Amino acid sequence: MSSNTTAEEISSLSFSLDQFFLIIMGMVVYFMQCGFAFLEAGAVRSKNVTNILIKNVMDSFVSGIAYWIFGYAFAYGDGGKAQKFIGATYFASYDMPMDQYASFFFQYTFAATAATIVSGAVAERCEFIAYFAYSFVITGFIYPVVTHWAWGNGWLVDGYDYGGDIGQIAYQDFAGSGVVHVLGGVCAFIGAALLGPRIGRFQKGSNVIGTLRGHSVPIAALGGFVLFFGFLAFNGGSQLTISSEGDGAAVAVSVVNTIISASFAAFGSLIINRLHIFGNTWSLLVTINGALTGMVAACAGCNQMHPWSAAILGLFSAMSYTLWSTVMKKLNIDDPLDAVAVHFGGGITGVVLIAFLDKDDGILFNWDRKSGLKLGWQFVGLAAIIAWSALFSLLIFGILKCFGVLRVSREIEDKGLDIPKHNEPAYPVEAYGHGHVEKLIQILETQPMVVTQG
Amino acid sequence: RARLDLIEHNSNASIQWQQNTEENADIFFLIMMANTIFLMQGGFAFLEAGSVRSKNTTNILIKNLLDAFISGISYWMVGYAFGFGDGNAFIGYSGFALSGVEGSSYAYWFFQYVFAATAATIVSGAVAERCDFVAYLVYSSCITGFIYPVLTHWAWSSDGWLAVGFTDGPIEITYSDFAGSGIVHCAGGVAAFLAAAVMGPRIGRFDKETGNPVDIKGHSVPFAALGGFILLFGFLAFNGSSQGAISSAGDGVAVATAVKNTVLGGTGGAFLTLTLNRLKWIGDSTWSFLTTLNGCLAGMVAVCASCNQITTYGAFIIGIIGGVMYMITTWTVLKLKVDDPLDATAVHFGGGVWGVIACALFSTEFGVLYHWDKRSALQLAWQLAGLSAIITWTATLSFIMFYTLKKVSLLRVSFEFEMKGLDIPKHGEPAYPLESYGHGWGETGDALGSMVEKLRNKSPTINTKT
Amino acid sequence: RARLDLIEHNSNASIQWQQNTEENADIFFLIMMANTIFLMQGGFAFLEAGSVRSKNTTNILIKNLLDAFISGISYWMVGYAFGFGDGNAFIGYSGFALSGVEGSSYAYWFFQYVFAATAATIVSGAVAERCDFVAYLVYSSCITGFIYPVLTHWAWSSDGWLAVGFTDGPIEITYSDFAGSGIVHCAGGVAAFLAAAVMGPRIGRFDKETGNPVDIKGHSVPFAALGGFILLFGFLAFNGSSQGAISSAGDGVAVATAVKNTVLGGTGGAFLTLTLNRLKWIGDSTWSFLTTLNGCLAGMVAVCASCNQITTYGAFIIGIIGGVMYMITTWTVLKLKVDDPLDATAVHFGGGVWGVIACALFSTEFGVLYHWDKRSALQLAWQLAGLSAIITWTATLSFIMFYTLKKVSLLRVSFEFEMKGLDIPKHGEPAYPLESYGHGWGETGDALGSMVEKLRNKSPTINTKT
Repeated sequence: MSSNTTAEEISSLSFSLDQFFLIIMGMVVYFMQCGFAFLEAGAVRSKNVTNILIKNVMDSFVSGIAYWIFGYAFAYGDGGKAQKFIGATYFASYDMPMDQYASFFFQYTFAATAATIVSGAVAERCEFIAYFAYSFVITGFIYPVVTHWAWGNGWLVDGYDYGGDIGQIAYQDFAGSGVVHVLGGVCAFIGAALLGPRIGRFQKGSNVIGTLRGHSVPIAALGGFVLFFGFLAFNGGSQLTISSEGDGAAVAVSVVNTIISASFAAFGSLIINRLHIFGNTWSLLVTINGALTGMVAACAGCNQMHPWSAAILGLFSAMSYTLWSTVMKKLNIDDPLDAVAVHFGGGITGVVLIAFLDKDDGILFNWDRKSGLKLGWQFVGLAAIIAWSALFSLLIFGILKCFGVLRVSREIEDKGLDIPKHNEPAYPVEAYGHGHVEKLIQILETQPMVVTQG
Repeated sequence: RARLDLIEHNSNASIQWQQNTEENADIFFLIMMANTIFLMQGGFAFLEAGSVRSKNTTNILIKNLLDAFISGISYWMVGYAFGFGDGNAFIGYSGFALSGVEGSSYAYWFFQYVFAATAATIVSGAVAERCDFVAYLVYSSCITGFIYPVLTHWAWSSDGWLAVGFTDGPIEITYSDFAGSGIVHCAGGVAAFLAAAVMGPRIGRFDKETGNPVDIKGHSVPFAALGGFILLFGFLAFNGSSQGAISSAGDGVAVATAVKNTVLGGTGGAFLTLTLNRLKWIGDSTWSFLTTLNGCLAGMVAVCASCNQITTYGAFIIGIIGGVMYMITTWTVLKLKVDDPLDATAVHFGGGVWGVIACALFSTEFGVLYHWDKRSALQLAWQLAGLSAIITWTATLSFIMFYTLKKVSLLRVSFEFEMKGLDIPKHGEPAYPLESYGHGWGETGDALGSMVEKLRNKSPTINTKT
Repeated sequence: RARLDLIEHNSNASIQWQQNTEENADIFFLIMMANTIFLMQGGFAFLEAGSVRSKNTTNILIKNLLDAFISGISYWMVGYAFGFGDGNAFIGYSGFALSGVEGSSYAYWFFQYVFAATAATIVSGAVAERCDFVAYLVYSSCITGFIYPVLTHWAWSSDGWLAVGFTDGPIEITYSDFAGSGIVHCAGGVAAFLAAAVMGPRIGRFDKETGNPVDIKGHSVPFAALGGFILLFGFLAFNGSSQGAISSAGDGVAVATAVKNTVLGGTGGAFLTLTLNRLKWIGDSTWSFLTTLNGCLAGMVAVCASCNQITTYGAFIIGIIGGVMYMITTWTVLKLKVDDPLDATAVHFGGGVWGVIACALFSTEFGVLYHWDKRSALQLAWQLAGLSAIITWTATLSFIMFYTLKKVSLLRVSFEFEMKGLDIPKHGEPAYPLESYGHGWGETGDALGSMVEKLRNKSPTINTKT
């Protein structure tokens, strides 16, 4: 009798711990919205700051509605006959058992992240209505279906049973290098390509690329720091439970690998950018993007790697970032935030390299048919995700373009979006200045200080 | 026999272990959540800093920084004792300066302390740009040391009169306010409104002749947005943690429900205000960022009271109406010619009042909309009673406090300081010292640098002095 | 019989489950807390970015960003092995590059890693605006890879000589430094002081003729404040998490005590410095924001060492004296003509030294103020011994390091770079590119815009176009 009650209490405590884990991790992931917002706000010109900020605020709320009404149902509902492909219960959380709310919240924060990746690539020229449309479709449909494939009960997570020694082989993507980041990166790519570059970014008939600097490096850096904070929860939280045996260790391994991969990616990109052909400077923004790429790449298998594998992964993702960043420029596609290079570049690196670096059955550790098939499945998953998200984002951005609501008018783009669209200039000139005599003016009044060496 | 003994021993050890673990898990939960709520001080600081003019930025930042620490002293010394010490139905009176409070309650103290700090910090937005620093020190200690703790005693301690409620036959009615729509936000909003009303509007806020409001813009939207993002992050913890524990059966579900409903409440508020403000007859036909942010906060404030016991669509609807309440309150405050630079009254009072009422309507347990019976009617009545008690108590005490401060001329800074800005005379720290800007590398479009150079050399007629 | 078997089976399963849960809960606790501490990198970054001139903002930001990642490499490769690998009383030497370290220790690695990153990042404030980037890369890897790990081995690993201590009859004395007042902050402060001293003051910091210090203001108080708020958030985790576990009996209470005392330590420090700075003879008679923030941090640093074993008022007093130590150290550093732009030495060295001593005075377990006996006297002596060992070790190694860097001319940037700013030549990223400001909509009070327009029309020599 007492033993039974203990067992009950035990399972209730386990359950509570799991819920606690999901909620606190989900909250930190939710805070990544802030990180993306500031990374992007710092990287645009001051005339479009309010515009990018409101987009990022609305991301979490557009996905709040879309993911609540449709998304979670498609991703984690019961699909019946179509189970391999899509789920179809729990629309608007109807009939959803109470014990799934924590999971709903956690998955929702991931969906919001996938949507917010795009807003960087379309910054400074995207129409506000278009933004609502694509954001709703991504979090309500495109992303949930892919999560159903890879994390729900879909065909990618089921894989195929090869029998014998090999057994089940399936697509592996722990925290979503492919599901979240490649998908977001592809949508960002299509969005940026259909929108066309910002005015002044590419000169016709010459290879000159205009640098349209962001207005504030510190604000971008703020976003970077917040993102790193969130990313550790993003990857660690993907374990989803904390109460079963080995959960703690898995979470810890994921976090450690994330940080090591990011360290090497940050250094890799710092050094690459110091080379003469790239920039010859110690660039902060490139380093931040590099570190993010490393974290994106770690998503896929950070729970299944040795730390030194994470180091290798980091170096490869630094190269991948540089490569994709260059490719985007060559293609004359204007991605103000390098969102494609970070998320697409990092994502595919992660998805592919995990087939080599997995400590149990990676190609480097286990050179056999099984690891080969695993690599095959990674490619299958990657191709499916790319094809799916490319198709639907092409559709949605294409429709928006046809109706002429994709891009703002030339005048508004030239003069800035903040005032006509939002009536809130980011830094209203009238709100600056004060009435006290300040030192600069004193210095100007008297003889300016002459400083000499020595 | 020996085997049986061993099993019994194990079983006892296991029960002991379970108690330990539960206590530890609860404390861990409280500390982690409270720490996130503590960050909300930073959120309020930046929301307010971005919404004032650059000449008063340091002033508003130091106020928000000190909020955390003034409450540290006053809530430690007296607040916690008034709020959660043993006492009568009206007030507690034991555990001053945490004496006699056990180690296992420290986590709870910390958790309640961050709530108190939040209640106090709401006011600083409404009095921004003109409040004297001494007045600020006084009101901040009073609110966290006395006004707010007494309210928490009424509603959240086991012997408070609102929490005890009354019984009518088999029906037991207690005031229900999960995360403090009434206690924290409505009280904070009332204090903010009275402070702003007693203090009077900022110079130039209302046109002297026509009386129409003149927009005074804040100096940095990104800072306000930063504050907003931090507040959203903190609000999830604020509402989720109000369960107060994680180890008992059902705690996890309650926390998850609260967090999910908070998100949807915020969503409702945000969309409603975004859309209303876009309409020509109500807003200024733009997609206003700050209005949306405030609407979203108002929605989250409104679900505070009931977020553990409503359905998902209920939260969404409460959020939407919270947004409406925000719009109405803003409009009313303006009509009353009260100047509230941050719209703190509209967000916290408007959202809070509606939240307390909404709890009696939407609660799946006893809501009027689900159970149309005597129980739900009495609950609604008791919620309204609680609401009026909170408003009366806070309004009376804050009015006395602010009016006294005004009479002894400590409430408002001098005309000159207000015109020229508070940062330099009061704090000696201009937010953006001009001398620290610029660099020597001759940049594309470095107009300012070359202009200064030119002005200095060529045209002595332009006087850059004040 | 069968029933007994079943019960025994259940009981074993339950014990198994308990062990799992304990391990998982501890790891969850460490990871969550360490992640919050990780955000302190952002806090330091913005505190420093706001306190330098705009021409060096990118430079200081990248330094703080890389701190996290340099430590990631060096602490992974060697630091953790030196600190917590098996070895002798002086240094550990196993587990390089985490080889042979089990999965269950990874959380502990991550936790120690964020501490190491914090220790390294303290220095970057003191050398701001003039340190060469290569020098920075070198000192940062040395500190996180060797200097700091050895200290942690002494004090925090089970076989370090400070942690083992000595026995005198029945009395066992070990060095007590809960969250690292000595190990992290005092060591970081010493390294910062030496770096600043060897590097020399910034150009124009001390008047050439009179030698009086000239104030060089940071470019943005809000950014410094942002950093401060993040640091406060992180500090609660920093001190709370030093318990290192949450699953054993008493862990929860210890964590809660630590957090509560940290709040009150910060409160004490903040108030003391706020008040002192307002006095005419000591400060500059203003309510200075940055001084208050630094005082508050100094108070939190001071309670690090003992926050799990002091009373609430003890924490408050330690915080107050921490504030005094901060004021004294700032004054001393200035008198020594050492230029520490962020007051890193005053905050971390001043607060840290006092914290290590305060632990021996205020601890309820063995403090001199509570137990006036041989045990407490020996404890005080051992704390002082630990302190001098930490200072000597750090001072010697950092002096050698910085002096060598100076001799090979890698320590400081050139005169021209320092005058004109580091952002453009070193990083190619001015913090606020002028060309990216402004919009085309003609705004109320857009004085700058109209002036530029005017000048452009009148004097065709100024070319503001790209």
